[in-house]
Amino acid sequence: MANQTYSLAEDKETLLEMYREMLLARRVDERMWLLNRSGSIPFVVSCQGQEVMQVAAAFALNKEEDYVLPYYRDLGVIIHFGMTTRELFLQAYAKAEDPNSGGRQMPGHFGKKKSRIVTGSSPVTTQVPHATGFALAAKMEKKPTVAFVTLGEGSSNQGDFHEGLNFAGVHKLPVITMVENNQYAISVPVNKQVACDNIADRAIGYGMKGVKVDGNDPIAVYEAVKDAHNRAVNGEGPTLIEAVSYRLTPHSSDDDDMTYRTKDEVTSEKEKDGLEQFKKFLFEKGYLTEEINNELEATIKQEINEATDYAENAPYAEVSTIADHVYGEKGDQ
Amino acid sequence: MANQTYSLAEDKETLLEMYREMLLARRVDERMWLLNRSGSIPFVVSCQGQEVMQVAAAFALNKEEDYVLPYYRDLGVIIHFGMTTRELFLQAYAKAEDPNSGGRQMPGHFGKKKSRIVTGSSPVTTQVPHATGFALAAKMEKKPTVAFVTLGEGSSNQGDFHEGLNFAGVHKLPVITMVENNQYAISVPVNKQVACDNIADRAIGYGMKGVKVDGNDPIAVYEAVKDAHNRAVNGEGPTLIEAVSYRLTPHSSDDDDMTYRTKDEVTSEKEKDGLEQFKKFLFEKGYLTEEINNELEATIKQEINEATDYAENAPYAEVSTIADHVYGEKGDQ
Amino acid sequence: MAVLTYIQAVNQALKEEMEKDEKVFVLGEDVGKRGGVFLATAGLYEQFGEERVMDTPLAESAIAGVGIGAAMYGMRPVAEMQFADFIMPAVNQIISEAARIRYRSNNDWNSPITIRAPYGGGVHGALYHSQSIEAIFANQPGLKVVMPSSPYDVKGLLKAAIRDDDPVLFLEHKKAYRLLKEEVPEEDYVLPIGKANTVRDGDDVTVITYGLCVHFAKQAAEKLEQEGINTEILDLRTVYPLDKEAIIKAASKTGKVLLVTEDNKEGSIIGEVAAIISENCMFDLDAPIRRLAGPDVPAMPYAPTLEKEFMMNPEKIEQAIRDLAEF
Amino acid sequence: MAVLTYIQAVNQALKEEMEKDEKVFVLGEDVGKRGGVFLATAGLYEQFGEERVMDTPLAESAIAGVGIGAAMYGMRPVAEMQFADFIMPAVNQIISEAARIRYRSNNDWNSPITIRAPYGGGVHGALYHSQSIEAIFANQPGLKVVMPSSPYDVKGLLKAAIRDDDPVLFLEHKKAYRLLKEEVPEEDYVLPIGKANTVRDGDDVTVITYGLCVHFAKQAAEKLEQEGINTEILDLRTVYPLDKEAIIKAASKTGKVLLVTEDNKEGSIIGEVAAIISENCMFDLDAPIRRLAGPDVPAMPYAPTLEKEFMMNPEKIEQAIRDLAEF
Ligand SMILES: Cc1ncc(C[n+]2csc(CCOP(=O)(O)OP(=O)(O)O)c2C)c(N)n1
Ligand SMILES: Cc1ncc(C[n+]2csc(CCOP(=O)(O)OP(=O)(O)O)c2C)c(N)n1
Ligand SMILES: [Mg+2]
Ligand SMILES: [Mg+2]
Repeated sequence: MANQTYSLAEDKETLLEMYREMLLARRVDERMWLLNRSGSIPFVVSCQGQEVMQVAAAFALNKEEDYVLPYYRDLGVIIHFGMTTRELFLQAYAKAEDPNSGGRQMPGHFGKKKSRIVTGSSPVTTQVPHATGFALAAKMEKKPTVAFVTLGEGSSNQGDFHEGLNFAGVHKLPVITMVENNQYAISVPVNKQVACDNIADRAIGYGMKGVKVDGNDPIAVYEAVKDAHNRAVNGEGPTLIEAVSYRLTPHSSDDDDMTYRTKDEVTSEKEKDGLEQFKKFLFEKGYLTEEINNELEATIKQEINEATDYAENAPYAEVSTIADHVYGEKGDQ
Repeated sequence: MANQTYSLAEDKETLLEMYREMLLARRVDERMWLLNRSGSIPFVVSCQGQEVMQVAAAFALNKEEDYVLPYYRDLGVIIHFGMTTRELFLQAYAKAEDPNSGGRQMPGHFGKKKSRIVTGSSPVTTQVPHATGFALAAKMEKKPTVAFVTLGEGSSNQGDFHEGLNFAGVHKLPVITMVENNQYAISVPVNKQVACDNIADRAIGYGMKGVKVDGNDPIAVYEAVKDAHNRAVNGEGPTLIEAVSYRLTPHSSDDDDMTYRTKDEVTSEKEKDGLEQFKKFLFEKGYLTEEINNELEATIKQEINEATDYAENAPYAEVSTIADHVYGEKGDQ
Repeated sequence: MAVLTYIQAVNQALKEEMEKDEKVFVLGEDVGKRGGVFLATAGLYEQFGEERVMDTPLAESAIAGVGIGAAMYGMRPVAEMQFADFIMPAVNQIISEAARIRYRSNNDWNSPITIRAPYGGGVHGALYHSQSIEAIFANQPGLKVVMPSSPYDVKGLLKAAIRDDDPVLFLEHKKAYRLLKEEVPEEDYVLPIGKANTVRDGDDVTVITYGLCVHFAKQAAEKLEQEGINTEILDLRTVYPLDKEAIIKAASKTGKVLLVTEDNKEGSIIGEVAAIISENCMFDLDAPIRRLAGPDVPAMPYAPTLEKEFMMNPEKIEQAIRDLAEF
Repeated sequence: MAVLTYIQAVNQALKEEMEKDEKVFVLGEDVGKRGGVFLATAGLYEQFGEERVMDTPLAESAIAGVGIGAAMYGMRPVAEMQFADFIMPAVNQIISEAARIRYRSNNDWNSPITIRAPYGGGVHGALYHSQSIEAIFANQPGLKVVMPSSPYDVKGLLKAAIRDDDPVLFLEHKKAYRLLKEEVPEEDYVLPIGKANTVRDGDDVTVITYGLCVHFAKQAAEKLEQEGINTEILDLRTVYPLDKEAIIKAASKTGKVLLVTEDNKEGSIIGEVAAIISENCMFDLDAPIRRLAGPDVPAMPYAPTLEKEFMMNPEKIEQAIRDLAEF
């Protein structure tokens, strides 16, 4: 853990809340794999290995003013912004009550206006220009709003990354783009996705600040995002942040990662798991004890059990609703 | 003129041939404006202000092995690669004999397989991934071929620029991308197109070498391209070159640049005209004399007169050919 | 009432909507000082300033994508594609995003963006400045595609598009910009998106078309009237989703249907119009449905001879109507 | 003859063409070690090496655009779009470039690229892993769009596509990948692009369809045979440009036409099929043309109930044929 002067390292309450959200994300994700393997849900795409950067980044944002445009792994981001455990299982089970899409989209396609989470799709990187658009609108409306958008390192090769960041740079817009570099794009390692040493090196081409951080270090991530947030609200423009960790699971429940990487590689990376490191750090600091941790685990487990039961028993959308909301009607926004 | 150790500065023959091609490009372009203003041709898009970088770059390439993927202003590039003056007027007049498109495309949409000039379209920047494809194919075929592609600075904001250069970087392909920075994209000045100080700064994001040169300095441009060419054929991968000059004409014959820039700005930029500078340099060097120059101008004028007459009197494509070559037929390639 | 050209009607609709609602703003290439390459936004930069009349970097996917983001936030962006031909890099943002945002979020989010683009030929634009692109988009639920045929319609439909809570692709025929003039009311009015418009009554032959071809069809119909052939003309106005009722009614009325488009024939939107008719009122027809369209070549060539051969015109339509009348 | 699944036929065609012609190479996302997310390229990386089975960066416009460049050079690239839904960023390269290169250069250049993409639903893929995308492209002269309905057709048509001197968009139904199996000859053969195929003879009702729906139509036809209803089935095979002759012949034969697609109804390619029939053999029809298609919603939802409601199936087709037979 990089040694820090900033008080967050001393802020027990915040650190413990961060840990709780990371742990919740991890446990929710693990449960979904169980449900998938037991045949209850057809698909899961994971946050495992990225919870630390996601939650730490979200903590540096303003839940009342900012908008987040997450990608499919961002359980940590959306949990912090207000997606409930129950809602997460409702979307996993594709039930009518799911606030993300009413069961219309696959799991991992988040969106909930009430929580300032912008609806996302499957084609990667389309959210990057959207984030620029939110930032542009906020600037026009003179709001202290920042748009926070995430994507994977492979997705940073899409044209929309280039076009969206360039637009934000030219107009000095309050956008924070965080590339979650987990070192794989499905089977393709980062060195076959990009030839640059750092994704953050792309920032200079857009006239914006680029920062690379250890994604397993919550304090480093928090401070990088906080700094970017300050500059954004002060009209100093956008920032590109690259947070590096490792994808601990296969790409999704449809993937077999042993066809392109070794068990040894994965095991040795597991040892660097940011969540475990953070837990150790909290123990060392004396902020976390076995007792608190067990209690935390127990509460989370119960929360997940209840959410699973609720979602499992919730109804699907009526077949008669299939044609609803193609276009707006009187009374919609 | 940056003082140079490289012998090109002493290579009278080559320098004079370069000058001839630059002058030819300029005079052809000027004639097209006359023809447009007198109503003989509906459209012209200009090379004026960019002939120096275009011809100098083309001289650093290998006409027998390389492919060029020019954009609409590249008269200098294609003249060097073998587009004749007659062919240039045939395309301006959209006559059947035009090798670029048989009169199907607007002027400035170059292509001639025999001269290794790859067909181009109007949507900007699509040629960048094509160049990467030519380089990939050449590498697979173990040919010493380099793909040379050009575009404007505004066009460097298209997604295809990002995707094409990244692909070339990852696979270390023999591509040279030269951004002809003439400081305007129609009415939009470069500072509203990009927030970076140099387009060349984008190279690092693709793990390739980036070079910025004075586009009015033929020796500097020649050496930058030559160096990139050497590295390309030695398997050292792609290069991004930014060559800076100024667009001396309106964007095209349909544009009125006085709606967005001042006469003073244009006049003061005209004084830096690379062609004039190069001419002065050649006079100083004693390579060029009034006599040689007048003779050159006279020959070019006659060549242009003949080409204009020929093209003007040449037939349009038969109406019956409109549906030809939508798809290939037996006997085509 | 003042006489406005088609492009002046575009300009006036934008001006009035921007005055009326400060959430409306324009973004695109050269829309600022330059006023747009066709002057659609002339004077707006001076009146509303740089922030609401925004020159963007040269990147269509960003023009659409940034607009979609601003629209989701609550703004009313009007994005300009300099030429319809250059909308291609933005297809992913328009189809995958704008058209699906409301449906995929189960009505939680929406994206009220208007995307304007000049389409069509007859202006020496060659392959890439002449294309009809509606067929690419006229199969995407969630999107609306509007193609006005006159200055009056432009003003009323563009205002409706900007106020629409869903994404609208607004395609303006660039040859119509200066060719078409008519009286346009000063006052504010909107025309309904999704409804076709009968622009001429007749009982011999029904012509169903849209955009500039409506003008050509009218010219043809006037000439034929002297021969005693009375032509009904239905202007689709919105080419997606189509006004099925109006199409069925117009086709049934005369029993002889001519469908006209400037687009290539195969796969054009008039194929869908023919399908609707053949499903719903085939037995009311006295002649096979006739389609008049451009040849199936990529787009119109630059050479004037070839361009003329490709383009729709009143003579081609007149002949086709006569043939049908005599059937 | 070995029994192959639809995906095995794809794999075998690729393998044989790569063995036969070293200018053929594959590029796309995860096509290398991973063998493609559907295993279309399984074993090819091991057999032909990294250079000819190339994992590209995650960028579809580059996959298409680099492929087009290589094709212009003289190679025979086979580009894979991981899902048809993700072809959208490549639309500019496919439509503005691949489809126009031969025409715009007056036959000086051509671009023999094959672009493979898995389309279609019924696999819990939801809005963005289930779409039918053919309508977006089936209006672009210069491009060919092929949609095989069986393992036998896959092998013969994919080989033909790779050898074709023009760009071919090759759309494979991802639900068919493992669902459809049949005997496929070991030896080399090609099937003609641009020609439809009569897969069943009958004289009561004609079904015209393509892709996976051909399989559903066959199942429906077999059941109906027991009721004494004989169904003619025409498999379009190539949906652009269409085989007009075959369509006219098949429609005229029975006089009762059912057009089937999994795509949304309005703007789908069966609209063009209906238009061809209504122009050319309307008076041979004994019943209105009937179209059976998906609902006009952006794409199929994830919830199994809604997905089932959207998807085409044999029961829907059976009912529609019966209705027509009884008309
Ligand atoms: C435009 C597009 N192309 C392809 C895909 C299929 N796909 C889904 S995730 C993925 C890999 C993404 O890798 P990365 O950006 O590194 O994110 P990660 O999954 O590693 O977090 C691919 C190719 C897609 N969703 N969108
Ligand atoms: C994709 C696309 N969008 C818009 C246009 C219209 N257009 C033609 S040239 C041009 C400006 C290009 O500027 P730049 O790249 O700097 O090249 P320059 O003309 O200055 O040499 C524009 C916007 C186009 N041709 N293609
Ligand atoms: Mg990744
Ligand atoms: Mg420029």
